[in-house]
Amino acid sequence: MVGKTQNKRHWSVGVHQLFKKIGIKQIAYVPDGGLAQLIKRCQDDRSIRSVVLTTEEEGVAQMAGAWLGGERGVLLTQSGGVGNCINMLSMIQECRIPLLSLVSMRGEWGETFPWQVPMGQSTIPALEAANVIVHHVGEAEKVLETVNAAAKLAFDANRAVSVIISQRISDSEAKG
Amino acid sequence: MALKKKTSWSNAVFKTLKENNVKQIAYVPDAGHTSLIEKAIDDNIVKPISLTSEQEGIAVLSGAWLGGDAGALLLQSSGVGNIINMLSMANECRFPLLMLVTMRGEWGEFNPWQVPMGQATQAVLEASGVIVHRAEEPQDIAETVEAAAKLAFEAGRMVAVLIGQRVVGVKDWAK
Amino acid sequence: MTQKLKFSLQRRQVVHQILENRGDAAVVTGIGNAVHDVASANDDPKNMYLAGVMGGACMVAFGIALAQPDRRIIVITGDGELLAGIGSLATIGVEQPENLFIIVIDNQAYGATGNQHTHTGRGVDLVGIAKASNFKNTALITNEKELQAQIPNIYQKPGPYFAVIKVVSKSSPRINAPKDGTYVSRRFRSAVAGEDA
Amino acid sequence: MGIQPKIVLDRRTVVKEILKDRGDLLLVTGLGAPTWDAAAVGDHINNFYLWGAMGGAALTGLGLALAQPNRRILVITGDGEMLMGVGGLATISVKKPPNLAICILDNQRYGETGMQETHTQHGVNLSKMASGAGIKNTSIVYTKNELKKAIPIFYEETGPVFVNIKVTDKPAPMTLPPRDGPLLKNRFRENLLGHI
Repeated sequence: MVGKTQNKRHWSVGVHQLFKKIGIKQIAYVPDGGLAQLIKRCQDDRSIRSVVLTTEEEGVAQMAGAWLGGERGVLLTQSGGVGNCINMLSMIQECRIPLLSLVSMRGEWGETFPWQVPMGQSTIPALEAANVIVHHVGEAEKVLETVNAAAKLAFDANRAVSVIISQRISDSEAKG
Repeated sequence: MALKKKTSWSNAVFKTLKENNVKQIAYVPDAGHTSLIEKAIDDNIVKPISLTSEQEGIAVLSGAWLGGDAGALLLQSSGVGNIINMLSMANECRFPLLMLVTMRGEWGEFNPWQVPMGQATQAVLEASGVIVHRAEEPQDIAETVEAAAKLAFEAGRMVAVLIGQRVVGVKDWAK
Repeated sequence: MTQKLKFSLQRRQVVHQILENRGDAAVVTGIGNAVHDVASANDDPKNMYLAGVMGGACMVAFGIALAQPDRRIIVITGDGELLAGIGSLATIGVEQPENLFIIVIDNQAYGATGNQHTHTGRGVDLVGIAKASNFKNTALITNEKELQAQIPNIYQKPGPYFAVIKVVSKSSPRINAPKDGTYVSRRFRSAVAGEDA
Repeated sequence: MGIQPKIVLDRRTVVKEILKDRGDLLLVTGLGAPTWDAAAVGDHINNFYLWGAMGGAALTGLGLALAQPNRRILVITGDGEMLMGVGGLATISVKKPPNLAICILDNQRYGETGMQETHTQHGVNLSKMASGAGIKNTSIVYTKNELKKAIPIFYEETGPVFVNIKVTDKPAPMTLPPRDGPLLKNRFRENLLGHI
């Protein structure tokens, strides 16, 4: 299902290196095709604890706990999962806890599954309504710098920031 | 203090729900909806469904509609943040959906933690394609629910009635 | 169908007893009564009060447990809060954090919203769900003797641990716990992770 | 943890067996492979496929069961889908719909996203979770023989019933039923109710 399996030039290489450089110790995710390569790199890295969730809101809570305990983490989710997080994000906003999330989009560029479209189209407005700063990236060569900027905004300026990775460049083929 | 107001509007709202043939009422217990929930439990025809999380309610009411029952979901504004992904099913299939949302995090709120979600409620619903009506006066609630029920069940739309915290009068209650 | 069992334990006393000799343990509370139960024992900087979200207490504590592997992290929450995020138990059961201890104060009602019955009063067995979620260390506590027998497990044995304590369905007076999230979160982080974290 | 019996059942064969004599059963399927499994048996007007809404299949079944007390409702879904809405088991157990049956095709994997392991691969037991949630009639199926015994449970025993069927992670070819939501909804309701 992943067309470009473990491509060494894939953007996930640089993002994983960045995670290490900025001291990411926990990642949490519901498995997702769009971020499969990044997840795999993090799983193979013994310095990062990878946690599989039953639903994405658990990951928001876990990241809050990571920060409370003095560690940095990243939540990896598909756009559909964003719709499961909105209430839990109120804790992030209320406590002004840094939250970095990477969201792989469905329901936009070239989508062939109608059921993905409603949530895909409401992902960004829903995040913004929940006071999350959104960076959208549609070109592979810009993913790294965008995640880097988002990480600074999150961990140094104490904000909730989502990097939205367009379906155009995520790993998931438009299935159908 | 708020108790009397609450009872009077919930009587009228329950009557409206019945008149619109609502058969399933799903809810996560909430102080603002207490009286409506009790009426749903006591009614011989309405099937009350107590949920662990609000998103379950969207799925239940989708199934209800498939089976020929109209339904309503009673929730608090914070619960709106739990249903966003599940709403995509109602949106995609164009299921009618009627939600009565008691607001927190606005008028006279004392718990800061309720404010972010309360302030985001309407925007998040609208981002998900839900038509939002607000009711700020007790005497407007039943009429608004009536209009929302028509829009939901007759015109096949997702509609939320936000019942203002001013009406719900949350101050006397525990958080 | 609704169980009408009489329990004698008082929620506040129970929480005070558990936290009496907490040492350097950190505590995460669920919404509602749990906040007041914990705050009334002592407003310790190592308390994180989740005063306004349902279903997140266990996973917040889990994140802390990973970040602070040498410290015991105790969750004190209610049955309704736990149920709203019950899938977390499966996630934690898979991850097996040895320093995480979950204590559910179960009065079988949503205390915060008018004491409607939760599912636990109607046949839902939280301990059974925890066991099914791969928790090896679980307990159902219904009286003083069982409580006394279980408290050492929270402080002396490895987790993950899960206990349900059945208490009388009665709210206790509210305590003015700090409710500003930016304050409690930063106070907690300094106390638990140090000023430099 | 104890030694788990070997997983031998093939999901397609299982679903075919279950639906062989379906009568007037109403079927709800969870997203992904269960939807394709049901479609592979043959698209049916009494099928409602969820193509999204992960975590919602069993509860959709509950709403349908309450609306149609004289019909038998079967939900077929996957372990990952069920885990995402697992609190729904408590909601269903409290409601006790006598006509609702839930069947989990548990391959211990997230099939749609690259076959990553789910929690059921690591000691989480969904049928015990269901029984912890208060559902009295739960079972787990590993063998053909057990499957044979389980099929009447779906159709005849007082619900809610919950059967966790362990299936291999061998992928089956995609067989896609209609996915247009309004179409699925309208044909299901029209057939069931005589109107849309």
